[in-house]
Amino acid sequence: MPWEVIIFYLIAGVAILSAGGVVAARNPVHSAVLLMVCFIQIAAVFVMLGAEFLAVIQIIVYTGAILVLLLFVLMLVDPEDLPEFHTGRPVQRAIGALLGLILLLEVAAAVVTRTITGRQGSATLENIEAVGGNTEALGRQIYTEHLLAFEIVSMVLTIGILGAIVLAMPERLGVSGYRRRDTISLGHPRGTDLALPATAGAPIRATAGSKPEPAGIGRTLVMAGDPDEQPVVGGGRR
Amino acid sequence: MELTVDHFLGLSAALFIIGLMGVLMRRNVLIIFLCVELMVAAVAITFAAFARETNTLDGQTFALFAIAVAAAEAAVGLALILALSRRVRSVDVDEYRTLRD
Amino acid sequence: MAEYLFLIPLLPLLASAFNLLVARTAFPDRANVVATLAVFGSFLLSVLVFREIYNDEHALHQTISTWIESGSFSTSIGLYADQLTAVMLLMVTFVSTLVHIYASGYMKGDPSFYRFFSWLPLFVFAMLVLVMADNYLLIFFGWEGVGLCSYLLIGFYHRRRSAGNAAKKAFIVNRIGDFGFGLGIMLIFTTFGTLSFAGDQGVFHQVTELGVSERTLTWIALLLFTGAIGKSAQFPLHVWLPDAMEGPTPVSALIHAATMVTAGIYLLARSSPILREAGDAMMVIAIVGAFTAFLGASIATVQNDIKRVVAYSTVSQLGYMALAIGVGAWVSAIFHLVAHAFFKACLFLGSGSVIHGMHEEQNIQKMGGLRKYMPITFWTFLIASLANAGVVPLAGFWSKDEIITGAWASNYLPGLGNYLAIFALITALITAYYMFRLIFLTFFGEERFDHHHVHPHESPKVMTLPLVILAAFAIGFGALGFPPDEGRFHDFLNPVFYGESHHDEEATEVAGVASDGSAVLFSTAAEEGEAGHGIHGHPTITDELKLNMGIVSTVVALSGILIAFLIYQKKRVDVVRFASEHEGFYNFLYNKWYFDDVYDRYIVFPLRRLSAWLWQKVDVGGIDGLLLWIVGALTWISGQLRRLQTGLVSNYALAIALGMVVLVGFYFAAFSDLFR
Amino acid sequence: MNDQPLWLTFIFAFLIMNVLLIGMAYMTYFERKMLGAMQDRMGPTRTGPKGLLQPIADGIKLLGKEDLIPRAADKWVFFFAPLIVFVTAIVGAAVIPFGGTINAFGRDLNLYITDLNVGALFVLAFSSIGVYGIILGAWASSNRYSLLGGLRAAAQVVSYEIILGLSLVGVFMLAGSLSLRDIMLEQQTNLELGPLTVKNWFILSQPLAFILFMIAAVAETNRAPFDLPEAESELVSGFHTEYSAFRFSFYFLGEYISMIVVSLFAATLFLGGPSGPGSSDHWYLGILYILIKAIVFLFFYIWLRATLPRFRYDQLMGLAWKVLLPLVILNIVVTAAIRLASDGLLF
Repeated sequence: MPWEVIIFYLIAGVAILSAGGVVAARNPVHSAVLLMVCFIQIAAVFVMLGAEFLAVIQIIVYTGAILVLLLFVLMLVDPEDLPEFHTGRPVQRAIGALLGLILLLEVAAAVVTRTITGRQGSATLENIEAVGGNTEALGRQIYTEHLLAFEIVSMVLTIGILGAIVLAMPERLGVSGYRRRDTISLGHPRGTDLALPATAGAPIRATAGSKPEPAGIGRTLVMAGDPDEQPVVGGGRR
Repeated sequence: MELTVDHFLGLSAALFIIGLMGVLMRRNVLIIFLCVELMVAAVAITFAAFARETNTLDGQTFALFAIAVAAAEAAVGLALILALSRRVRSVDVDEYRTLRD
Repeated sequence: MAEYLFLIPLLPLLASAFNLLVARTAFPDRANVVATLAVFGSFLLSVLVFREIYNDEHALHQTISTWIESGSFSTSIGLYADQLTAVMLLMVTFVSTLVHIYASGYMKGDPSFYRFFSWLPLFVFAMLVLVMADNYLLIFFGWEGVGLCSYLLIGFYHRRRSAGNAAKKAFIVNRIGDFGFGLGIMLIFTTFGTLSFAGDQGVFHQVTELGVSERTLTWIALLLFTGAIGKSAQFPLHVWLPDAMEGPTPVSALIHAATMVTAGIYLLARSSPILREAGDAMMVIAIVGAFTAFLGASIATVQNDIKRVVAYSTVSQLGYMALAIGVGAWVSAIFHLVAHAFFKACLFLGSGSVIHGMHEEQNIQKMGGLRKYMPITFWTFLIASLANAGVVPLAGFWSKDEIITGAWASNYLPGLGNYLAIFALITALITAYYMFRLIFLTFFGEERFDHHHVHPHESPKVMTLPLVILAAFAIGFGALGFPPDEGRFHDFLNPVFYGESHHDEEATEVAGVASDGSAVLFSTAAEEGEAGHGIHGHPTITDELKLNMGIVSTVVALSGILIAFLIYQKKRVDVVRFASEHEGFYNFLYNKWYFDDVYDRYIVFPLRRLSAWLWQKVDVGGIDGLLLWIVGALTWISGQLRRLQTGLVSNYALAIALGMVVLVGFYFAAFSDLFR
Repeated sequence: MNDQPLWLTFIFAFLIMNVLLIGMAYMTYFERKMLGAMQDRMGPTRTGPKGLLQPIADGIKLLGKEDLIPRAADKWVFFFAPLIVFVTAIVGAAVIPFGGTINAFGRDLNLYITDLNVGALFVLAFSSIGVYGIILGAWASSNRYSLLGGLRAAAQVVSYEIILGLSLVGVFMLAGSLSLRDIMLEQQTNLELGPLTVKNWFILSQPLAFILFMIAAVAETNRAPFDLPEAESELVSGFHTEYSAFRFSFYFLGEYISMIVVSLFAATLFLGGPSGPGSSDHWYLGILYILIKAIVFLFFYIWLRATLPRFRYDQLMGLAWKVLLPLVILNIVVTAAIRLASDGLLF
């Protein structure tokens, strides 16, 4: 077995395992980390396919931007609201798994039985090397044949940015005199009185020292009064 | 045994279907989002694989555009999730039922 | 000149558009100037056209553009002017100019002055298109155009309910005729593959050269005659014309006496090559025409509305024209048409002048002795009446006499021609009688109007001038037709109908009638002598017959006048008592032979019942019910489908995935080799 | 291009890594000495002559301390987060060229580990992965201050990475390549400036890009005045509050190594890398030059730290999005226009 096949199987194995982990992990942050691993493997696959530029872009965009943003959002939302993997909807999950399996079979059959038709292009490795590498060749391709698509993608990105800003803006921020509270600081939503759990209605005016830690709960941060009555932050166990 | 395109297609299919199952089986909207991204990336592998097989760069171009569009989608999607979780105070997709009827 | 033909209809159209768009706000009280000038311009151009045709005997033809092109069907907008067109052009534009001048005075002060002078040139435009068209579709365009303008102008006083009803009646009755005309056009197209009648590929050329089955031609002729029945107010569609008198009097003069109603006669004359081959259709036309003439005249004897009398007279005279067409006296028909245009326009304008002078009074029973109040009106009216009655040597005599002679000489069936001629003579008697009944009641005798409220006066010069001119033509026009059948008018028009030129044997390719074919027909007909004429050729008429007929008809006309004189001037008969003694007969005539009642009862009423039934049962019950049922079903189905929308994103995702699986599976089943 | 045997590359990579580690160690010494000088004090003096052994003592101390893990921490993530920072920082050095191919010991030797045709982006890619170390470590600590530090790091890095990447676009356009070696070689050509003939260093043609790059690089490495993720006065110690002993040292290493790598990167991109008087004849002079240039940048880092107060958070983000981003796009547009004009494609 040649080296590259072994390497491919290594990469593919890690990718599939980490992808499975993404689905199976209970903690969304673990999912995100595993997805990062998976994406790096995919980047490696791109390198094996001779698409170095794609690989780097995959890392910069997916891993460096999208996933970071996702982690960011993940840390902004209430970790206690994260639903359990094993709760509810058994029928839905069974059907999902079944559909996945059927589709896997179908696609496997497609891959096995497929034949490629159509003309071979001219972008062989030698030709690509001649114009100065993958990046250069891809650039020529994009800025000549696919220029319109490229411009459209740029429009899509611009609109996406605007949409994201509008959507993520606190609803009352546009109103003059509105004090900004739900932002990233000590006053982020986990820390404001808006985010108090319903059970915490009674004022817990206790200090860290006077409140005994319940058994089985890790380091609990209990601060005096508002806005820090939320005991667990970050990756702590519940 | 040689490294053929079928290997890459198989990997792509596997990742895609794992992502699909994640979308179908998980309830956390963030994980669903992650799985969607995984599916997009898996499709990008297919594009790149076919690009190599047919000696064209169109597949890579498509993959590039797919990544770009996925970035836009991620921005909007995450903003949506943020707005939703701010309103519903949950990331459970089953809680987002305002689309019903 | 051919390249300027388009200007003739264009000028009135521009005037109409100008009045509608500009004059309406800029100078609504001076709209008549633009319209009159434009129509007068058309008249001058028509004179030029006439002169050129008179000198050259060549038809003028101008193709402006392609109108419709669809498959093998192709129609152009083309203008065509031969001798017949030239005569019509002159007549139409001349009378129109006079009516415009007259209306400038008559309509003065009307709040919708500009509107009147927008529709009137528009009518002239449509009429000119009608007479100048080089194909049947364009004729139809003009045909509908004059119909529309007629509708607009009859209903000019649209606040008056009767005017609106009259307009609708005219429009709807005309539509029946137009339907036949439309069918005729279609039949022409399917038969000949073209609608253009002029030129080497034209309809007439095909008729004379190639020969088409007589049966088809008969149908075409009858369908075209259906159109003429509607437009020219022949029995049984004559009912609209008297009602059309609701419009302003100049409109009646122009549209419902001189021009539009003659469009049907023009159409028949224009289609003479078809009609000549159409056999029995000609007979039908002749009979219908004779009957219409008698019908109109009989009703006119008892009417009391001055305009109505004239209107029924018009119906009657149109019947004469149709009779002339039917017996193959083409030139006589056109001759009578033009002569009639002059004296009937004069009559209408004169009655308008009377009405104007009598403060909108139209009932002749409330007039009398007007002679001394409005002398010009009286004299012109008298002259026109004499012409209408057919008294020597006025225009009406010559034209009518020719028609009667032609009818006598025709022989479709043994003796029918003679019967038709006698019938026409009786009608002439009645005509003379009712015309002079009108004269005596209006201008002679005691003054029956209310002197306190009505002060009869002569109309202004702008109104009397056209009267004088028209009266002059009513006197002098007959000279063109002397001697009968061989006058200058006949010389000029004969090439159109008989393909024979008195000036030049070469110049006979007019109106699509090839010289040789018709010439042969004509010559054979001529060689056959007195017996061998008929529908296929110009009836051969001896001078002796002409003289006899002239004497007879003169005697008849004078007798009619005498009867009227005895009854209404000398009071030898008590008309009131006579009417009450013959009440049934009187009412029969007074109520116009009960045509309107019969139509109301047996056509309009059942149609209304049917419409109501369709509305209540079919539309509300059937169609709406079906729709409501569909709506209900859809609502129910939607209600069921609504349950699919759980609002759970996962379910939607599941559906998408299911669709994906099914699609891929379908691909395998349908397109791949996996299962083969 | 790269025809030398793999083991030689391994040896070279090993050398580079050790140089980086030692350089990092003495970077701390350098920093403390400089800070001391600027603040009119001595800095480390006790350990070894002039305190030269101080970094080694520190290292031994850190390795010897107790490895504390909070009970509430997410252990696996807590373990791996510092490694991510360290590894990604070091990997960036793989594409930095220290010179061309030389002939020594009877062989052709490449003075770079690898020459990727996307080398510059490779550095950016790995620096963007580096932020995971911070954000995950912060999250795994289960500490509010750490989490806030992590969030700040995430936002800051994502924002400034855009500036960093875009500021290089002008350089890419001028060099016509993403390969760092090509960029280096491009800067060894001569540039005619009237009577003056200078090396075509991109700092001359891209001054604005250079300034922007420096600002973004400081933010990217979380150094003062952009060190909000670890702002002592607000967040105790930010994302590594809960870290101690050798796990903390990985963060420490990572930060300083990334500083060194970024400095080398900047020297390569803007200051001609190893180019300098006589460097085309003597390869060791080239290495010397690039190290000197990097040290200049490192001094600049320390200088900034000693001089400037920390930004407020909204100022930091505002600077990135409202000032730097328009400037960097302007730079791209102007560069592209000039490039097109010089090719005669504009107007």
